[in-house]
Amino acid sequence: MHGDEACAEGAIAAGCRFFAGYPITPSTEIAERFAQRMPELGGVFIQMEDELASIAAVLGASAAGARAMTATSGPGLSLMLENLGLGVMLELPCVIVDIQRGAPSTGLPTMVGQADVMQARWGSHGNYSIIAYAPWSPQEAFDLTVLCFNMADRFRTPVVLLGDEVIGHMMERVVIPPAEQLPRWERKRPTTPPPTAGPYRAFEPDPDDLVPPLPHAGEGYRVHFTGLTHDERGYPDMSGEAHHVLVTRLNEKIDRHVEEITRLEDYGLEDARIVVVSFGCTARSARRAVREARARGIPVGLLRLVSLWPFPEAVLRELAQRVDTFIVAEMNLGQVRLEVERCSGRPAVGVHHAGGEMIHPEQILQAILRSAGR
Amino acid sequence: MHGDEACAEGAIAAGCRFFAGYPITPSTEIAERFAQRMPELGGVFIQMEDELASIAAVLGASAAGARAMTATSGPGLSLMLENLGLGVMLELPCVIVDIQRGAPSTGLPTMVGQADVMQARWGSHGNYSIIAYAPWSPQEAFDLTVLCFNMADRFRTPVVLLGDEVIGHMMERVVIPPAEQLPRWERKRPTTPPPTAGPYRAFEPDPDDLVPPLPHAGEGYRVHFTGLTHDERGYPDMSGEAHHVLVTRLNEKIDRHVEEITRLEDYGLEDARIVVVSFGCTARSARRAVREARARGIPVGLLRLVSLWPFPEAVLRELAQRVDTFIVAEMNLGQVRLEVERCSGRPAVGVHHAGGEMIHPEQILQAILRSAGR
Amino acid sequence: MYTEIRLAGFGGQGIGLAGVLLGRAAALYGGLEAVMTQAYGPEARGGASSANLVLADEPIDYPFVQQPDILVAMSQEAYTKFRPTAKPEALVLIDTELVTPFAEDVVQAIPATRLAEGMGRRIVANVIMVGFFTRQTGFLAREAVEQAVRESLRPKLVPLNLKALAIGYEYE
Amino acid sequence: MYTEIRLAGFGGQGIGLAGVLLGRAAALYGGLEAVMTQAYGPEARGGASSANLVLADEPIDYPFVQQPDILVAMSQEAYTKFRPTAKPEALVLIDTELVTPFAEDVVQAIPATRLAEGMGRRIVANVIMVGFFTRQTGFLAREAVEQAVRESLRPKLVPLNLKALAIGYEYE
Amino acid sequence: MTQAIVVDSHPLDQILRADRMPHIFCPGCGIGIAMRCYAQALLESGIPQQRHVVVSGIGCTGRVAGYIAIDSYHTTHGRAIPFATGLKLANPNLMVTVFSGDGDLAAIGGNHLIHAARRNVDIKVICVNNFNYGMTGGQCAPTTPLGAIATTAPYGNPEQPFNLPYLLVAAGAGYVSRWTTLHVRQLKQDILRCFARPGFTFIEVLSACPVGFGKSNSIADGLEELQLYRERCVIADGVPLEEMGIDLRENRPIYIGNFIDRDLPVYHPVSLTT
Amino acid sequence: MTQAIVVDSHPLDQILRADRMPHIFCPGCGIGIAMRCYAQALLESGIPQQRHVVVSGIGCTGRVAGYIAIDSYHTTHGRAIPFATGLKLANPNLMVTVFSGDGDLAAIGGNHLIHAARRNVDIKVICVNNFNYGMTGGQCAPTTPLGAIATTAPYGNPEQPFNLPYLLVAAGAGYVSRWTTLHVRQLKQDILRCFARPGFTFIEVLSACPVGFGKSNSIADGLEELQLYRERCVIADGVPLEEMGIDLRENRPIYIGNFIDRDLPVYHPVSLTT
Amino acid sequence: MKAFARTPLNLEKMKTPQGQVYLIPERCKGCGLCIEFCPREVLRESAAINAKGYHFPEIAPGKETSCVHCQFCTMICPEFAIYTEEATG
Amino acid sequence: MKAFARTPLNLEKMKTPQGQVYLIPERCKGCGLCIEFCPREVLRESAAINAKGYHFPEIAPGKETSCVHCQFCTMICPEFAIYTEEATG
Ligand SMILES: Cc1ncc(C[n+]2csc(CCOP(=O)(O)OP(=O)(O)O)c2C)c(N)n1
Ligand SMILES: Cc1ncc(C[n+]2csc(CCOP(=O)(O)OP(=O)(O)O)c2C)c(N)n1
Ligand code: SF4
Ligand code: SF4
Ligand code: SF4
Ligand code: SF4
Ligand code: SF4
Ligand code: SF4
Ligand SMILES: [Mg+2]
Ligand SMILES: [Mg+2]
Repeated sequence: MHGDEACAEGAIAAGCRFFAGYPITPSTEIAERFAQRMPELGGVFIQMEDELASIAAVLGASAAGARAMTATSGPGLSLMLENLGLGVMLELPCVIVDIQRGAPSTGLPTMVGQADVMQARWGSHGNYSIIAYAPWSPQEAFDLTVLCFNMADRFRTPVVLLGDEVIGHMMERVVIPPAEQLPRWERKRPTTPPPTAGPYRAFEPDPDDLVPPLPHAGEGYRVHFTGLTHDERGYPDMSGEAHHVLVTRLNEKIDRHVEEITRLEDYGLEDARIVVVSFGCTARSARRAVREARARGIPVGLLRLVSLWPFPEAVLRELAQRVDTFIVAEMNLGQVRLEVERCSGRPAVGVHHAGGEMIHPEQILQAILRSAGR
Repeated sequence: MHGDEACAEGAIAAGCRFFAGYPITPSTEIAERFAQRMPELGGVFIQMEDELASIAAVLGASAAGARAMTATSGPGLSLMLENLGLGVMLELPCVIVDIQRGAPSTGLPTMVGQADVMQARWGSHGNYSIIAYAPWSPQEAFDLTVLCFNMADRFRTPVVLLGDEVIGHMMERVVIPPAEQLPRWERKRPTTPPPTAGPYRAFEPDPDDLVPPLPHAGEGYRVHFTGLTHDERGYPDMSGEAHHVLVTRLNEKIDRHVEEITRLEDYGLEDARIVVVSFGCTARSARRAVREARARGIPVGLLRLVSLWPFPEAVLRELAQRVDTFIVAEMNLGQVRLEVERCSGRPAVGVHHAGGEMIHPEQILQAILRSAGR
Repeated sequence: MYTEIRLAGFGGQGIGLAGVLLGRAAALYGGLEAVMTQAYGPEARGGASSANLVLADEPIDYPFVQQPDILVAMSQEAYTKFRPTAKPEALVLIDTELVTPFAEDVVQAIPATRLAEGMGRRIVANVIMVGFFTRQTGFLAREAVEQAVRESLRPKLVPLNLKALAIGYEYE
Repeated sequence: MYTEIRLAGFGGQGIGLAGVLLGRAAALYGGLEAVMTQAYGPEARGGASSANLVLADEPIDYPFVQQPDILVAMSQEAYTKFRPTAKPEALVLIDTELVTPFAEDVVQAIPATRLAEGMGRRIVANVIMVGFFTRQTGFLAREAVEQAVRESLRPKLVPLNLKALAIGYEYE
Repeated sequence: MTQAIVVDSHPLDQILRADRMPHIFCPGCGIGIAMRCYAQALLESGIPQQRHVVVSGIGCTGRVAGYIAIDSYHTTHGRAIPFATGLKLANPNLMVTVFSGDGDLAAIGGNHLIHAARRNVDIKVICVNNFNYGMTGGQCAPTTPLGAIATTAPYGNPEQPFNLPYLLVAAGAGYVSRWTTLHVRQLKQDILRCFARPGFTFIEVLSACPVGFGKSNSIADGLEELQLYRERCVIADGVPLEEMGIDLRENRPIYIGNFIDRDLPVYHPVSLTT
Repeated sequence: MTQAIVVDSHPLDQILRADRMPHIFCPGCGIGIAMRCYAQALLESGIPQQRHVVVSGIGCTGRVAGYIAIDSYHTTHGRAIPFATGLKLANPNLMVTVFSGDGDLAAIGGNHLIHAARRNVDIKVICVNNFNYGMTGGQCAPTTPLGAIATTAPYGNPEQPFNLPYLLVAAGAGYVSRWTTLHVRQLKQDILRCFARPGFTFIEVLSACPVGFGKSNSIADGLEELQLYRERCVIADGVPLEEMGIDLRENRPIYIGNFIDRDLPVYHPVSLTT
Repeated sequence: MKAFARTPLNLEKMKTPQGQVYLIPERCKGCGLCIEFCPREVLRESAAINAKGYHFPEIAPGKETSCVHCQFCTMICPEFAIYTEEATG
Repeated sequence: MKAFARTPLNLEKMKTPQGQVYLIPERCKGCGLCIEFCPREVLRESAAINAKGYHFPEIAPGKETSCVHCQFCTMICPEFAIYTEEATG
C-alpha cells in the first residue's frame, strides 16, 4: 500500500466519513481512494470546484458533526489558508493533508519537496497555533492520520498532516489494526441540554485545557459561529480585549499541551554529541547516515520530528545543554533549521536541498563526518 | 493625508499605473484613491472579482511592463499567496500592500493588527525569499511604497508593504517631493535584441547580482514564463538539479543583498544595554517608551525595523555581542521575537498584544523597567 | 506643548472634516506636529462619530488621544460618552442646542447648528464650531485655519465655509 | 541481504503490478522488508515506465534503487536507458523479443510477450516475467508469489495470472 | 387604539438573538426586511427550528447569521455556499439556508454559486442584492449598473452587471426567483416554497443600501428606493431570462417573480449502501 | 510521389518551440490538434507575431503555452484569465489569447471566466474541453457527463455538467462558439474571427483525452472519439442555448458552431485623458 | 387615498379586523417605511426622539381606529420595532 | 469511397492539385488520425516503428498519386508530424 492510500485508510479507520477535495498531484490518490471507499461505507465523497471550496465544505461537515478531511499539495494548501484560519477561529476539528511536492509555485508537481513546513505554521493571516505531523512511511501515514483526527477532536482545531511525495507514492507494508484497537478520542461535547433562556456558550473554555465543548448543527443549541472576534457566546465583540483573550486562548490551548501533542523518535541520542534533526522522507536518509556514522564510532544520534508543530522547544533546549552540534536535514532551504537554531541558541549545520529528489544518506553522512572533524 | 492615501500617492509618484484590487477594510481607501487617480493619469484601475484575480492581473500587467500593485488586508493576502509564489517564480516585479487588521480569520476588520509578519515571509508553499517593509507613519507609507517599487524592479520580485490599520487610517503631514527628486531604479532590461535563432534566455541571471533582465510581452523576445521549475530559457525542467539551482538563486538574489535591502532606524543604540525592537505603529509607542526610560537614565535604545524581510540577521548578531536584553514589542503573540531570539541566541522579552488596539508606551516602558531591574 | 483634542458628534455632522481642518492648520501653518485618528467600522454607522487630534511641538509617537485637553461635543450622546474621558479641567466646547452639560461642568457653548441653519446650510455647523474653537483655544492663527479651509475644500465651497468660520470665530 | 531491483518497460505493460507482486511476496510471505517506488508524472506517459524495489532483511531507510542488483527490461528503451545504471554484474532479465542486449552483456531471456500472446492475453506478459524472475532469482518462494497474485488481483483475474506465473516460472 | 403601546419585545424575538438588537444595519437598509421575511418563514415552515441552519459569508448581509437564533455560521467572504454544502451533506436532515450579499455570493463567491447550482445541491440561497458592497462602504459589485457611481467608480462603473437569474439558470439551477424588500409577503411565501422543495434554490432580493449605493446614485434613502420598486416592478410573465437585467437608474421595468421552477436530479453523494 | 519524404521539421515549426517537440501529449490526444489550429491562425492573422501573447493555466492543455514560440505565460491553475486581463489592460496593443482546459477555466477558474465574460474584456479564450482533468489522471471535471466514469467517480459521476456556451452567454459573453478537433478548418477560421473582433470571445473545443476520459468510458482511443464527433456533430442553427449540453455517451446530437455573436460595449478602464 | 381613509369608520367595521399597534421605540431607526407603506396611513413621525436620535412613529391624529391589522408595518419594518395585534374590543 | 479512390487517376488530373506527403517519423505517436481522415485514403500504418515504438504512416500501395494536397492530414495531426506540399511535376 502506498502512503496516499494508507493515509486515506487511516482516515477511514479513524471514522472519517466526509472527504471534500480537489485533485492535485501527488495527493490525488487520497481523493481517489475516498471516491472508491466512501460509497461503500455510506460516507460522503465530494469533489469540489477548487480548494477554497474543499476546505469550506470540510469545515461545514465538521460543524455538522462529521470527522472530515481534505487532501492537497502546496498550491492547494496556499488556497486553503484563509479558511484554515476560519477553522482555527471557529474551533472546528478537521484534518488537512498536504503531500508536499517541489515548490514554490507549480514547481515539480510529480516530485518530492518538504518546503511547506513554515507555511503550515504561518500561512494564514494572524497569530494562531497549529498541530502538524510528518510521516516517514506509509505505515505512519496511516497511524498519524488516525492521530491527526484524534488531536483535532481533542483540541477542537484543524490539524495538518505534512506528507511528502516520496511517502505518498512509495509502497511499503502497512499493518491496519482492527478498528477496536485504534485509539479514538472523542470531541468534547456539551454535557448540558440547550439552555432554555439565553445563548449556549459554545466558546466557553473548559478551564482545565481551554478547549470548549462543541455542539453540532441540528442539536438545538442555536449556536452562533463567526470568524469575527467573539465572546464565549460566539457573539461578535469588536474590542481589543476580547480579541486578545480569544486569540491568546486559541494559541494557548495548543501551546500548553505541547508535551501531549509532541511525538518524537530518537536513535542513539543517549550518548550523542552530534544530533541530526530530520523528519518525513528525509529522516529515512538521516537514519541510514546516522547508523553508518555510529558504525564508524561517531557519537551521533537522530532526533526525528514526528510532530513538527507545535515545535518541541523544551526538548531542543534540553538537548542543547549536552550536545555540541545540531545538523538539520530537510528538503528545503532551511525551515526546521531556523527553529532548531532558535531553541538551541546557536547556528546549526543545514543539509538542504530545494526538492525534486530525496537527500541522499551520503550527504548527511558527510555533514556528520565534517561536524565530527573527520 | 492618511496612510492609505499616502501609500497610493507613493505608488503613483513611483510611476505605478496599474492597480487591480478587491476592497477590504482597512486597505480599501488605497483602491478608492487609485479609482480616483488612474483615470486622471491614463493608468488602469480595475476592481477584480476577488483577490486571486487581483494579484494575477497585477502579475500580468507586470509582465506587460507596468509598475503594478494591489492592496489588501490579511484575509485577502491569504488568498493571494498561491500567486505570490507565481510572482516569485516568474520573477515578476510588483508590490503587494497588506494593511494589517486584527486576525486570524475575519477577526477585527476595522481595528489594527501586526500578525501577518510571518505570513508575508512564509505564506506561499515552498522556499522563497521575500522583501517586506513596514511604515510607521503616513509619510513612510509614501516613501516606502516608492522604495517597494524600486526594490521590486531592482530584484525582479514581488515586494510586500506591511502596513497596519493605525498607519493606514491616521492622518499626519505627508511631504510629497517633486517627481524628479524621487529615486527610481529601473528594471534591468534585455540589452540585446531578440535572438534570431534559439530562445532568449529570460532567466539567465546576471552573475553579479543573480537578477536576470526582464523582457516584456510584445517586445519580440518570444519568452516562455512558467511556474514549473525551468531552466534559463524558461523551459520546464523536471529535475531535482534544475529545481535546486533555480530555487537557490531565487532565494540568494535576495538574501545576498540583505544589506542593500535593509532599512533600520535606531534611537540611542550607541550606549544601549537593553534594546527594544519594534516596527510599524508599535514602534511609535516604543519610541516614546524608550525616550521616557532614557530620561530616567536607563541605557535603552530602539531598533526600528523599517524592513522586516529579509531579516537583518547580521545586525542582530552584532548587537547581541554588546547588549544584555532584547525586548520585542509587536502586536502579535511573537513573530519578530522568534527571529530576534534566533539571531541573538537567547530568549527575548516580548511585549505582545493580539491586536485591536495599539500597544501603549506604558506597557513597553514597564518591560524596560523590569529588564533594567527597576 | 502636547494637546489632545477630541471632536465628537453623530454621523453626518462632518466631524472628520473639522478634525482635518484643525490638523492642517496646525501642521502646515502652525508649525506643529499633528496627528488625527478616527473611529472606523460598521459599529460607527449612524451612531457616534469622533475625530481625535494630537497637536504637539515635538514628534508625536503615540497617535491616539487618551485624555483630551479639549473636547468638542456636538451631540448629547457624544458629550455623555466622552466628557468622562477628558481631563476634569478640559476645555469643553458644545453646541448649545444639542447638548445639555452635566450640572457641575464648565463649558463654552455656541449654537452652531442653529447658526448654520441661519446660513441656510445646516452642514456647516462643523466649520462654525471650528471657528469657535480657534477663537476659544487661541493657539492656532485664524489665518492658518482659513488657509486650511481653502486647501481642504473644493473651490466652490470655500466662500461659504470661510463665512461659517468667521461666524464661529466672531461669536460672542 | 539488501537487493535493489528495477523493473522497466513502457506504459501499459503492467510494470507497476509486477513490482507490487514481488514486493508483496517479499514483505508478506517472505519475511523481508520491501519498498517500491515508481516514476510518476506526465513525462512518464506513453514512454518509459519503471518500478523500483528494494528488498532487505533489515529496515529499509533510503527507499530508492540506486544501482540495481537485478534489472528486468521489457523494452529496448528501458534496457538501453537502465542497463548502465545497474551493477555490471547485475542479473538482467529481458523479454527476448523486445530487447536486444548489448553485445557483452549476459542476460536471462524469456519471450514473455509472445508467451502471453500465446495465452491470448498480451497483458499478462508482466506476470509471466514475474514467474521467470521468481525462478531465476530464487529468493522468493513460488508459493509466496502465488499468494501475492491471489491477494492483489480481482478474483476473476486470479486463475489466468496464476497460469501466467506458472508459465514464466517453468520456462526453460 | 389611542396610541401605540410601547413594549420591549417583538413576536419574532423568539427566533432572534434579541439580546443583540438593534442590529447594525443602517436606517432604511433593506437587509432587516429580508431577514424578517426569513425569520417569519422559519417559524411558519413547520420544520423544527433545530433542523434549520443559516450560513452567511461576509458583508452587511452576512451579519444576518448573527441575529437569527438558530444554528448559524458566519464564515468567510464568498465561502458560505461550500460551507453550507458540507453541512448539508454531512447531515442531510438539516434545512440549510445561505443568506448573503450580492458581492459575497456573486463576486468572490461566484464560482461556488454556479457550481452549487450545477450540482443542484439541496441548499436554499437568499441573495440580498443591494447593487454594491455595503459593508466596505459602497464599492462596485458585479451587480452595480453600468455607469453608476461607487467609491471605486467615482466616474461611473465601466462594467456590465450580471443578470443573476439568467446566470443561475444557465448554470443549472432548478428554482430561481426575484423579489424586492417591498414584496414582503411574496418573499416570505417564496422562501417557504424553497423549504418545501428539494434541490438548489436561489432567491434574489433587491434591497436598498441608502448609505453605500443610494446616496451616490440619487436615491435619497431607503424609502425612496422602495417607492421606486413600487413604481417599476413588474411580475415577469413569459419575459425571457435575457431581459432580467436591472438598471435602477433607467426607467424600465424591473422584473420580479419566480423565473424558473423545474425538477432536476438533486445532488446526492454516491452511495452503495442505501 | 512514391513515398512520403522524411524531413525533420514542419512548416509550423517557425511558430513553435520546435526544440521542445515532441510535446508531452498522449497519442491520440486532441490538444495538439487544437494547438495546431491556433498556431495556424496566428500565422494567418496578419497581426505581427510579437503582438500575440498566449496565457495558459495548469493542465495538459495548459502546456500549450510552452510550445508556441510567442510570448507565452504558463500561470497557475485557474488564473490564466485574470493574468491575461492584466496583460491586455497594461498593453492594449497585445492580442491576448487564453488557451486552457475545461477544468482550469470552468472548475477552479470558473469565477474569472464568468466575470471576464461579464466585463467583456478583450481577450480570446480557447477552452479545450476533454470532459475531465487529463493532467492529474482522469478525474471528474465540471464538464464530465452525469454517470460517466472517472477516477474520482468510479461508480459514475453524480453531478450534472455545465453547458458552457449557455453559461458564458448568460454571464454576458458576446461571442461563443463550439467546435471539435475534427473541425479543424472551422476552428482555425473561428479563431481568426475572434482575433478580428474586439471583446471577450469564447471557443469551446471538444477534444479527446483517450487516457483520462476515453479509456474508462468505452471510447477506445482518440480516433474513435473523432469518429464519434463525425457521426454526431450537428451545426446548431436556431437551436436554443439550453440544448447545448453534451453527453458523449448518449446518442443525441452534439451541437457545434457559432452560437452567439453580438456587439456589446468592450471593457475599457475609465480614462479621463483620452 | 386620503379621502378614503377619512370614510367614517363604522362603514368597514363588520368586514375588517381592527389592529393595535405595538412599538419598541429604542429599536426604531426612523426609516419611515411603516409610515409610508401603511395602506391606512395610520402612522406618522413623532416629534419625540429615542436615545439614538431617531423619530419613531406614532399614531396619526384621527387614525386611532384606522389600523386594520394588515401587518404590513410589521413586515416592512427592518428593525423588528413595530407590530400589530388584533384589537380585542 | 473505396471504389471512388480506385478510379483511374488521370480522371481528376486536370482539376485537383497533386500533393507530396512529408513526414517527421520521430514525432509521430501513431494515433492514426491522418490515416483515418484522409479523404483519399492515401495513408496507411507502416510496419516500421520509430524510436518510441510507434507505427508512423506511409503511403498506401497504389495511392502514390492520390494525394490532392487537401491538407487535412496536416491539420488533424496532433504532433506536427505530417504535412503536404503541392507536388511540382
Ligand atoms: C477575502 C476578503 N476579501 C474582502 C473582504 C472585505 N469585504 C467584506 S464584506 C465585502 C463586500 C460585501 O458585499 P456584499 O456581499 O454585497 O454585502 P453587503 O455588505 O452589500 O450586504 C468585502 C469586499 C473580506 N472580508 N474578505
Ligand atoms: C491549485 C491547484 N490545484 C490543483 C492542481 C492540480 N491540477 C493540475 S491540472 C488540473 C486539472 C486540469 O484539467 P483541465 O484544465 O481540464 O486540463 P486537461 O489536463 O484536461 O487539459 C489539476 C486539478 C494545481 N496544479 N493547482
Ligand atoms: S451599508 Fe448599506 S447594506 Fe450595509 S447596513 Fe448600511 S444600508 Fe445596509
Ligand atoms: S492525459 Fe488526456 S488530455 Fe492529457 S495529454 Fe493525455 S490524452 Fe491529452
Ligand atoms: S397593520 Fe396595516 S393598517 Fe395597521 S398600522 Fe400596520 S400597516 Fe397600517
Ligand atoms: S419601519 Fe420600523 S424603523 Fe422604520 S420608522 Fe417604522 S418603526 Fe421605525
Ligand atoms: S493532403 Fe489530403 S489527400 Fe493528401 S494525404 Fe493529406 S489528407 Fe490525404
Ligand atoms: S496523425 Fe500524426 S501522429 Fe497521428 S499517425 Fe498520423 S502522423 Fe502520426
Ligand atoms: Mg451588496
Ligand atoms: Mg480537461
